[in-house]
Amino acid sequence: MPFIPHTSEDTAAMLAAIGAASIEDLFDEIPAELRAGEIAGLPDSMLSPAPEMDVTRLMQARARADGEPVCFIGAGAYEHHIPAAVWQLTTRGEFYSAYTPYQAEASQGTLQVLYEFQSMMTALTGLDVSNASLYDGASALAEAVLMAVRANRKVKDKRVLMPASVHPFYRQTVRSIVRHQGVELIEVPYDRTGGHTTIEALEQAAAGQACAALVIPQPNLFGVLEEVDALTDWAHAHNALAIGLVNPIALALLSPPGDWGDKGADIACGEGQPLGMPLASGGPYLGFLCCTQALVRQLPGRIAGKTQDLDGRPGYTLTLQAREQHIRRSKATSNICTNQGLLVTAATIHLALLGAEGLERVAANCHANTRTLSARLTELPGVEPLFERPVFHEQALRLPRPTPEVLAALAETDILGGFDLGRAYPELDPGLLVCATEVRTAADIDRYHDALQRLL
Amino acid sequence: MPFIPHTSEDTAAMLAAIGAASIEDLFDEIPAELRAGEIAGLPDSMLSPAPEMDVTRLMQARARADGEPVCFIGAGAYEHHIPAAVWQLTTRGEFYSAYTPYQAEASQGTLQVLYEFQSMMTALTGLDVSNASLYDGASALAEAVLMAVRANRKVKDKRVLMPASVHPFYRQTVRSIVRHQGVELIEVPYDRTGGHTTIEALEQAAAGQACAALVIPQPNLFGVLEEVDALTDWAHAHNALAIGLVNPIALALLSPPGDWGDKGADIACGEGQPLGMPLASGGPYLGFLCCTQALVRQLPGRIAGKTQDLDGRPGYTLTLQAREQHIRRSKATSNICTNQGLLVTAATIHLALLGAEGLERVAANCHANTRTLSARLTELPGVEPLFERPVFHEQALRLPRPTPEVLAALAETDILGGFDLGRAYPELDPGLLVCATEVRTAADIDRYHDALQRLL
Amino acid sequence: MLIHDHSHPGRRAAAQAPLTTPDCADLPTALRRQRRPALPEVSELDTVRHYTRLSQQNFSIDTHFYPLGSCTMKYNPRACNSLASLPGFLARHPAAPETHSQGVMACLFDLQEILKAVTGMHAVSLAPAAGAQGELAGVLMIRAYHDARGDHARREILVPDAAHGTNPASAIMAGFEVREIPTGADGDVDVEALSRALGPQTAGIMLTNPSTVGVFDRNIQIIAERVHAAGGLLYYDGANLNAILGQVRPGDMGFDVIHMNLHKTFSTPHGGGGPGAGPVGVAKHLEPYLPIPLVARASDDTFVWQDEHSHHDSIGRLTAFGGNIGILLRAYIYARLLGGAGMKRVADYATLNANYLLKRLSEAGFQLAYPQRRASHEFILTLKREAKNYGISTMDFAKRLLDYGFHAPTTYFPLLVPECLLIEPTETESKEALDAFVEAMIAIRAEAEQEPETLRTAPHQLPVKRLDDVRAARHLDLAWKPAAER
Amino acid sequence: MLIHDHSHPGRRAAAQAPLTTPDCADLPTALRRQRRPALPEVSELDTVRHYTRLSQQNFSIDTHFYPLGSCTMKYNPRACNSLASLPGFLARHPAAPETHSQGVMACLFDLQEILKAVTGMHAVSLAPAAGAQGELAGVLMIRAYHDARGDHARREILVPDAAHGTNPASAIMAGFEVREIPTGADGDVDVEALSRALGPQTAGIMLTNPSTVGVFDRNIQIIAERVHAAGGLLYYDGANLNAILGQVRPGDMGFDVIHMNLHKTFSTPHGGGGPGAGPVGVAKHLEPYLPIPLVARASDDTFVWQDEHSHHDSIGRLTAFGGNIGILLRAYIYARLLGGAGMKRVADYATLNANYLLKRLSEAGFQLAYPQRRASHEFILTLKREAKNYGISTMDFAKRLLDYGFHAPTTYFPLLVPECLLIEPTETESKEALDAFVEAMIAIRAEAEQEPETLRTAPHQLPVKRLDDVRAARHLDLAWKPAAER
Ligand SMILES: Cc1ncc(COP(=O)(O)O)c(C=O)c1O
Ligand SMILES: Cc1ncc(COP(=O)(O)O)c(C=O)c1O
Repeated sequence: MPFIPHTSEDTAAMLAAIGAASIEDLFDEIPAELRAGEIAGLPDSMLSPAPEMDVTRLMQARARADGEPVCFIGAGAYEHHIPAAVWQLTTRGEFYSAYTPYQAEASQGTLQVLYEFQSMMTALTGLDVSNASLYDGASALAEAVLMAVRANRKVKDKRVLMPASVHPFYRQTVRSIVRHQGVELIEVPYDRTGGHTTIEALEQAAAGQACAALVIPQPNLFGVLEEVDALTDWAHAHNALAIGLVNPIALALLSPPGDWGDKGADIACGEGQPLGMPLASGGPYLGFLCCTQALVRQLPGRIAGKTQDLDGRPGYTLTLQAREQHIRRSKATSNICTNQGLLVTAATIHLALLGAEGLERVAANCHANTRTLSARLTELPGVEPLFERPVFHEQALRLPRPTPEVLAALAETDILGGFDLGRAYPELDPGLLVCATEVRTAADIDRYHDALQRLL
Repeated sequence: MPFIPHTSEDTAAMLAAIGAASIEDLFDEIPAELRAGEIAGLPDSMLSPAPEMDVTRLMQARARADGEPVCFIGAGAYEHHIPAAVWQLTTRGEFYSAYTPYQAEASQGTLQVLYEFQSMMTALTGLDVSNASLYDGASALAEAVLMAVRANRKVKDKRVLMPASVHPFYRQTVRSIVRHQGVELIEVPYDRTGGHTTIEALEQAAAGQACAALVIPQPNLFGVLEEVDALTDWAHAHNALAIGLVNPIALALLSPPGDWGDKGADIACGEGQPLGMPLASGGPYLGFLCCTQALVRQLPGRIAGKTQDLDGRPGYTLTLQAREQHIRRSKATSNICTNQGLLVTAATIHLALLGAEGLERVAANCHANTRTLSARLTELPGVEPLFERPVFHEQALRLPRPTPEVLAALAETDILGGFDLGRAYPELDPGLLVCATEVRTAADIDRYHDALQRLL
Repeated sequence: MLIHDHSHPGRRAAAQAPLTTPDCADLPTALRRQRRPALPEVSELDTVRHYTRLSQQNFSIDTHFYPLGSCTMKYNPRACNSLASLPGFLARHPAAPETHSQGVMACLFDLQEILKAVTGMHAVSLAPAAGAQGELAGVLMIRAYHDARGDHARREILVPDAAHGTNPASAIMAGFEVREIPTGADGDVDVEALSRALGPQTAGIMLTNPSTVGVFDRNIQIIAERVHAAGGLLYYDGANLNAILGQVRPGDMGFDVIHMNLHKTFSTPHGGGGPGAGPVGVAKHLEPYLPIPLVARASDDTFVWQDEHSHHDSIGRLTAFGGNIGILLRAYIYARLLGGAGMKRVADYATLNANYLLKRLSEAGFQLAYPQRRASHEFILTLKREAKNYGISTMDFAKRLLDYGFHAPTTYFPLLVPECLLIEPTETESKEALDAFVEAMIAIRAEAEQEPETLRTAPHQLPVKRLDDVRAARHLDLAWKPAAER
Repeated sequence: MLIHDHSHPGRRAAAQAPLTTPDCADLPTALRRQRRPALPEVSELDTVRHYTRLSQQNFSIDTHFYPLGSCTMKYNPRACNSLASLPGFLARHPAAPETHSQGVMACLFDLQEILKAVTGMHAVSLAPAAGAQGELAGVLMIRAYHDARGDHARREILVPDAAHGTNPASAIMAGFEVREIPTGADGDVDVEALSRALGPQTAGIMLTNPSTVGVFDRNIQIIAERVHAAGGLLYYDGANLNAILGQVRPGDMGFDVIHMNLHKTFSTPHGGGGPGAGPVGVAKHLEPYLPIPLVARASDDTFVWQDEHSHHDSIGRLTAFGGNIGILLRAYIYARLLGGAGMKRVADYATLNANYLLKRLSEAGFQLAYPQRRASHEFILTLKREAKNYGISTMDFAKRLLDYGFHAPTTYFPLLVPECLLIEPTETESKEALDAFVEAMIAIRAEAEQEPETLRTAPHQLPVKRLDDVRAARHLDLAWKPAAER
């Protein structure tokens, strides 16, 4: 019996102690007509236990089923070098198989990691406090929106300005999560020349009505850099909170939300995947959420705090739990319970190994590689940049042929050529978003160039 | 500077403390004419440090350079299922990066593992004591031979009977290691019909002269089962020590050396690779060596023993160190120092997970798979068993075409067809030794059959 | 010591960064960072040593018995980790084309099928990232269902008082109001109170069965009938399926929608707080609303994604991509290791262990919250007698268990049982582990009587002594700051 | 508790074995085992928990400063482990054809080249499994060289008294006699004594330089000249190259043959006792004798094995296959991470750290064995003064260091310095780690003066107290036996 240690003697002794004739008897409170004899409807191959050896063979076959394509897709998930130490440490049993640190004294390892993570995220974002993770970047943005709506004492309307330059999947996610709480998401169109969000577009979208918050992506989906200072100041001038949606690798080079405009953004959130998480089909990733001290009691999710033990020695514990569902129930700041703890561990170790300088080098190399890629591809006839403004480590291109066709043909040569912009932005059809992180080589880029050349 | 933590301030402060002007000065006792400025003669690509990212890319490319052939080679190295837990535990930093347990109190983890390993190996071999590893099976056999020669009080001649049915690489290794210590290795031919070592052959090889020891492989290179009881009794009757050379997986089903003949073998040794070590091109593997209590002081290598601490609590420590080179120097039982500790850890965990019953199942499945493979291949014209006697989990076949040609053609279809017997045994040309362990599927075997059919 | 305390200006793990910093002059200065973030500056060895040692300060399944009720802390098979981490799985971009995603999609499709079979539901979506997100998805589907029927008045979700805090919180996130239903003295939902609460405003009820008080609600069929009769739907909080796998199916009990915590029943690791995976299963009438993406099998046997383009009525996306895929893979591997037969055995032995522990503790004189009832996978003790007699709290008792080398059971949950311990041993613990736990409980009770101060100041054997939670909340210190900013 | 103490008849880690036991009736009964071996019967969780907890009872580089002289306990980069463990490397059978081995052979070939460049030797074989086997290979080659020239009288190997025990033991294994050469008061070999020992019986000398007393022998050129003049060869024990990488090459010093411990200088892990890798390098005149197998590059740029068929004069095979290939891969990865520049820096900073620690300890009043000399990568203190004044031994001092969270330096080696500590900090430790070690040394000396009993009964903070080695040797208990056999 895989993973069950009971010998038949154990079982017999235990049943005798209970005073039950059989294990079956232990289920006698379940109405008989509901009892299932076994698990029906499974394919035969899944009925009996498969030894680890067989499952290994199966999974190895599936893991290699799709070859080893070279990837130029970014759009919210980035292939970066992950130091070998990160996952060798993160998967140590004591991190991997621990629960949420409810018993603080027995969980100082996890708790200190959370505190260190919070410290690193506040350093990166320039804000005062951080929580200890949310599910992913998109759901973190949803929580940021809800938080802003709750926290804004000046504006009671639940109107939130959401630039169209935010990743379409993020906007969809926010919508799914917030729409029944009376939040109105107002889309702000991007500038067709610059690819960014202008003050004029904001004014038009707000149409003079008070808004609780403005979301400011930096860089935005197109890789384009937004005028974050002006946008933040505009928000504050209109009594809206400013929510920065940021890429943590970009923060190595770009102004942190805490420094935006005159007063700094109020909230920053985003996807932590670039900090040591493999692409892994999209998850598990790591949502982060930081804010100013003033907003801390509106922050959803777990927070670790530093305290002292009976002897006055420092220690760490979960704190401000009165915000959370297990104490506050229907009045909690969010329903989140299980979060992305193990990914927090990975990100913390990753950030320790990279440091500010390492992160900066990674960011600069990604940016330079994408610049090279873009330069090479735009040598080709009919391939040109979609937008004029400066970008960071991602480039939107216009193609001379339908993007799906081009991508399919590239995929046949094991090149994943980018993110099809036309699906979410029909007006940008045929548009393609490309990205070459620091792991892409000059040879990879040449290969892409040559393959595309053959197609056009 | 990879792996060097010194900041320039650190270096300056340290030099100042030392009173040296530069690091260069610290080498001032080396005659100037010997000083090398740098490492010359390296290719350019190896001059400067390569980031982990680049080395990762290089090694990934090399690791997949040779595809994923399906392997039917045994001959001393076997592909078995290795539970995922084995190496996840073994590579925990506290095992992986510890030194030999010289400070016992700070090494109870390693020491207890050694003691458990010794316990498991004595259980498997049926002998009293085990050391804590030697380099591999072949060098373990060399040490067993030297040990027997030292230990045999009745026979002073350093003559040792070595069946030709022992793996040729093992015989070569033994020869390299022992030949300058006056040991004479007498080859005992195998029976051409049975593939085993007969008493008659022994008698002839010994030619009436006293021998210090007889090596008894079980199974032998051909997979053939030797008449271990008769051989052991013969050895003892002739005042020779009996050295069993055994496969630990086979020991799940086969009589353990401690039970051979009337008195049992005196020494057992072999290759521990089947106990949780990947094929890995041949190493690191794990030599083991067990013996009777009477011989313990002749046993080479480290030994962990159980003892007590100041409070009377049990603990473990290296013991009988007076046998070893760091105490006994030129009078030591062997020169071995560093052994295969980490592999001991893997083997111990592997054996704990398999247990006697699991090991038995593995052995029986390997055996059944090889039986099936042999049956399928001998359906083909001209393919027939080389020997008549029963085998365990390996089968020697005669081919109708030169073995190198057949193997090369199979390799082109990514099948590694077996071990060419003709290279070491010209008289068996064209002979092939095949093996299908428990990891080979019926589909694998069919594939081999069909590929061979097309070639013949 | 924090990793920041190891920091030294200029120190680096040099192998981990590219060799050079290319020029980025094309990034406008005004948008550039002015000073470097205060991240630690440490060597690779510093880092490895620091986190290795930190890890050793945790209790975990791999080191301790961890009978944390409602959390299902069972063995996380190591193969699940290594096989889900095969390079082919880790390297796949979430936006890779289907042509390059068949391996992982086959696993996800199989897992959907397995979860359908196990729960008796009509369709499953793997998208939710954890239990609470599964709940949100579930109640959003209930809402979508009523809305689609124009039944807009159904704005109330019923939740038993024993329910997990995520239940009411999720209902609120979906824009519902929450009404609490009391639990009867026998641990079952008070059916009469429930009946009184039902009405045209009822959107549905969120139930856990076996409930969080550790018993199987025997009236489930009546409840289902009455809720349905009132026009409401039944939501099944399947965070804890461990006691019912192969024994009874939520679909058969009459539930319309269910979420499952794969990080409990399907043994994916807890990772010190996550990640999890909270798939949802639905009856046929809710299928159109399932969260996206889903995996379907096309007529040519290849796997295809279904998203907003094919599922117009979906409640939508819950994360940017497909949820916690790596965790789904681990659950799938676990399911294959067990097979259907093994899953049923999980419930058999989880239930056996819980009932054995219940029996032994009760015989040792501990007071059960529901003495007449069978345990499901877990059960509740109340220490109110010990609290009163010895002046100790359940928390004191729990902290002292840590000294004995046991993680404490869940304390003070569910809220309706005073001074309670919710104990869930799981099927992967041996009889000896349970017996040792009982001995520790008895020993600690003796200490409570003879030297209660030992409990009140526990733990004594851990890296830190009792931590001051009040201080943590009063003097908020949530992040290390460089000296200049302190 | 031993794993055997967790054993329970019938308990199993069921996922790890095949589902069935096929019939093996074809195996003759007489050759079959009569009863099962007494292996533990435990669950997978038992196993994981047991070995996880055991591991936590070790000191290691990943947890502690480990200044064990002559052992070079430096950081083992984690990438070396993961990249050497890529599936493609692990799956390769040692007898796979060259057509299916080019990836690993390329690495081995590169490593041979790197080691040649680093040591200044003409050719390298990677075959020896550890340092001692490299030594054996080296002296066997010396023997083969003399034998090939018919110079059969050369049967004596000279070994300094400071040499590692493996040196004389290896010489004996190769059939030589060993004559000891004294070390001078300044730590260099006594050249006059050496000269007197040389003669027609001299096969060679085994030297370590920097020597095991932690100094660079300044007379190496004179020694080389005299040994060569006498017809002997020079063997270099390169177990410790950490202080000379990129600074000085054994080939340039005049050595004919050398072994290297990749598990020290090239930072492959020690694994609690191994595995290692002990490649040998030789001058041109010894090339024919190199142990097999070797990797060569063919004219078509593919890699080919060289074995007994091409190398007739080889001293032969030392293990069944090509030695500890997985360790060689780790060393290769390490070498690539460092590059030539990084290797030189290793020696720079290993030497800096050793000299800094020497200076600080000497200023703190500890007595140096060779106060006039520079440290190489290591140096020796003698505690004979403390031993005499306070009635404690070096071992007591060492055990007390464990309580302070430092692994002890090497004690009582080399044998010629009484009450010695051989201290090797390595380049991967920071100044703070060294400073903290000095503080601990000072504090312990104060304890030795004020409360020597604390040292004599140390350690006090570890999982066990001082262990009784004498008892271990007297009452031999080397294996757990089932009750029936006890
Ligand atoms: C009964 C119950 N419901 C819901 C949840 C919430 O699940 P999650 O933590 O995955 O969000 C939990 C677990 O914490 C639970 O025990
Ligand atoms: C100086 C010296 N020579 C030789 C050896 C032997 O090397 P190994 O332990 O790898 O056999 C060692 C290491 O223990 C050593 O320090």
